Amino acid sequence: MLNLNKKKDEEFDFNLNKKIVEALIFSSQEPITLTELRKSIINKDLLNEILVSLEKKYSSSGINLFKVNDSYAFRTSPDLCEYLNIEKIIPKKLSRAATETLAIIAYHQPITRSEIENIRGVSLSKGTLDLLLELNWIQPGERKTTPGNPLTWLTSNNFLDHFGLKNITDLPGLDDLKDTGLLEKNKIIFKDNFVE
Amino acid sequence: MLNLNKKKDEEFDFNLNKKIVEALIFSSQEPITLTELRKSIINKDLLNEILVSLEKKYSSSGINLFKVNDSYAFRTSPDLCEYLNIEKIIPKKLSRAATETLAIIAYHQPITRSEIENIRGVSLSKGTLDLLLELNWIQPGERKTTPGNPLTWLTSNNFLDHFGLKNITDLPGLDDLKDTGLLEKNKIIFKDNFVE
Amino acid sequence: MSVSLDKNEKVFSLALDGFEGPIDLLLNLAKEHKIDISKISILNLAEQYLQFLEYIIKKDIEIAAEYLVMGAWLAFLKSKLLLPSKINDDAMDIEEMSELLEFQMKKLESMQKVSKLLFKKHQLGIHFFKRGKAEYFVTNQKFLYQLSLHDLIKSYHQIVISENSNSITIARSKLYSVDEASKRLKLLMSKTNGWKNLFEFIPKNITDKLEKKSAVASHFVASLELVKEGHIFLKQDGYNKNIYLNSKSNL
Repeated sequence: MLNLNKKKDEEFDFNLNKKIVEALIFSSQEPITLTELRKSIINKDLLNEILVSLEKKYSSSGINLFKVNDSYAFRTSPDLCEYLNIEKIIPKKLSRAATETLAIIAYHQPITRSEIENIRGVSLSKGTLDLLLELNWIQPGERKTTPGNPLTWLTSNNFLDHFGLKNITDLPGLDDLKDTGLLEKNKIIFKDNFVE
Repeated sequence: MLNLNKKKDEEFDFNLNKKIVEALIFSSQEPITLTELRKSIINKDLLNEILVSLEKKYSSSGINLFKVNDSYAFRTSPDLCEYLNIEKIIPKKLSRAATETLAIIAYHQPITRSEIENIRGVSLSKGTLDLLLELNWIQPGERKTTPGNPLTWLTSNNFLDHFGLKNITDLPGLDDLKDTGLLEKNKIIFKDNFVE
Repeated sequence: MSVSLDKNEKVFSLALDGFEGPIDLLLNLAKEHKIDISKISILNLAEQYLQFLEYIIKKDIEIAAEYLVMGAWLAFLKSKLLLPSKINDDAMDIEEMSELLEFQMKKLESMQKVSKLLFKKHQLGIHFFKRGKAEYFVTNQKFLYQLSLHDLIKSYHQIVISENSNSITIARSKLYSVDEASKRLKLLMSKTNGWKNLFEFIPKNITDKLEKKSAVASHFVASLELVKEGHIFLKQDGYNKNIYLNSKSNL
């Protein structure tokens, strides 16, 4: 009876420590070293056994436990490479020009290229609209009837999806956010200061 | 013999698709929508069954499958929070105005700015909505059809993800509040009623 | 109501930092006396609140403004409660008003409670964690560029702000420039003979007082300039007397 209890305790101990190791490897940004893992678990002696057990657990999963030198990391299983085209893509921040252009199109659509340039006060490089088009955030609208028949730009449905909006009119306007701090102005107004 | 082969094929099919779903959810830091998952797997009909099976597989692991509205993500098990010695990003402590405003939006959504102000009895201070928007905890909903077409606010999926909620009905204490009628919005002391 | 002024002072000075608004304050006053909101005496509460208002008005009029509407409302409620009920013929009767106030307080209290409940929950990045490093598939290309709604709105608002501050149009000045006056004087002097009063050269069509003054000033400055350049002579018989101009070629 005593033995049974002891065995249960040991099992619980092993499982808890295993869960901790699993969670640590999962949440670590870089492959995590044995030293670090040992530091974080309660029962240090179990570490090797735990790692063997984890490797086995994940061996037939979509994710495998990989060992790099003395560090461990979870990575997508190489078996899946024909189904999931894994690429090293580094997430990027959209450039300021692209963000501003997208914002202007969103708030002023339909709008022509030269109207965008007027608002931003600089000319638009060709790549900016191309990038937004490639990201499927904008789409061409109708041509204007003004001379030269310039093309107008609109935001796409994908744009609404990305920002979780139902309609383009649900985009918060200046009035909706006027006291939010976003619109802190330091506007100086020049006037004829001569008073009699 | 033929039947056995068919069964084996089916099993293989299920396991392969399960591995793909597992890898897709595991690889992403943010929750992945059902739509996206469906796009990536070969046998679309299996998706629901696969998700149930994955949830079970990970239920006693150091990592659990979390559901956020119609999206899925792997997160470390909340049971382990006292053991994980991970660099935590402790957010700036939110002001009382911000936490109350967040709660009001969460429990009353969709709700307009002036409705929030009515409940708190003070006007929203500068930066409150902006901060919640920056944290990506709130998002604009549809505009009301009442005069002025005020914008409504909702909580975002990121809010649910942050607090480990499956969906908005999962909010703590929601049922009690509903039963006591405290979530009704139409009664207002100030502004409209207090005229003269 | 047995609240000593001393205690009031303490509670109320705390109130300035701690309370967000009138309902919040009422709620705290009620709690201070450990009263169930549903059994609250609106009359007592109104009295306390008005006491607070009196105190706060002396201290900080700006903060007091936030609390004034509620104060007025409570004063009204108080007077109604003190008066015999038969006179009560208002559209919204007194019970309804008390109920409304009670509801509003309960509502705010419930929101304060749940906001605490919410933040007691396990939070991502503090109690549980996401995967440390994402892997990217070609199929989830949309994750390539991360742009939040907040980024987008902020960007637009910055454009609007800078647009507003850049495109300030400076109103055309109504003032008569020295340059203008100088050109005018040269032209007129070439067509005149003998000494002429400076005032005769001021344009007659100016009605605006300020503009007229500026025209006189600039014509005078222009005349000095023309003397310096050797085009004309100036003379003035004495202090505060008229100033006369004569063209050099006419002498």
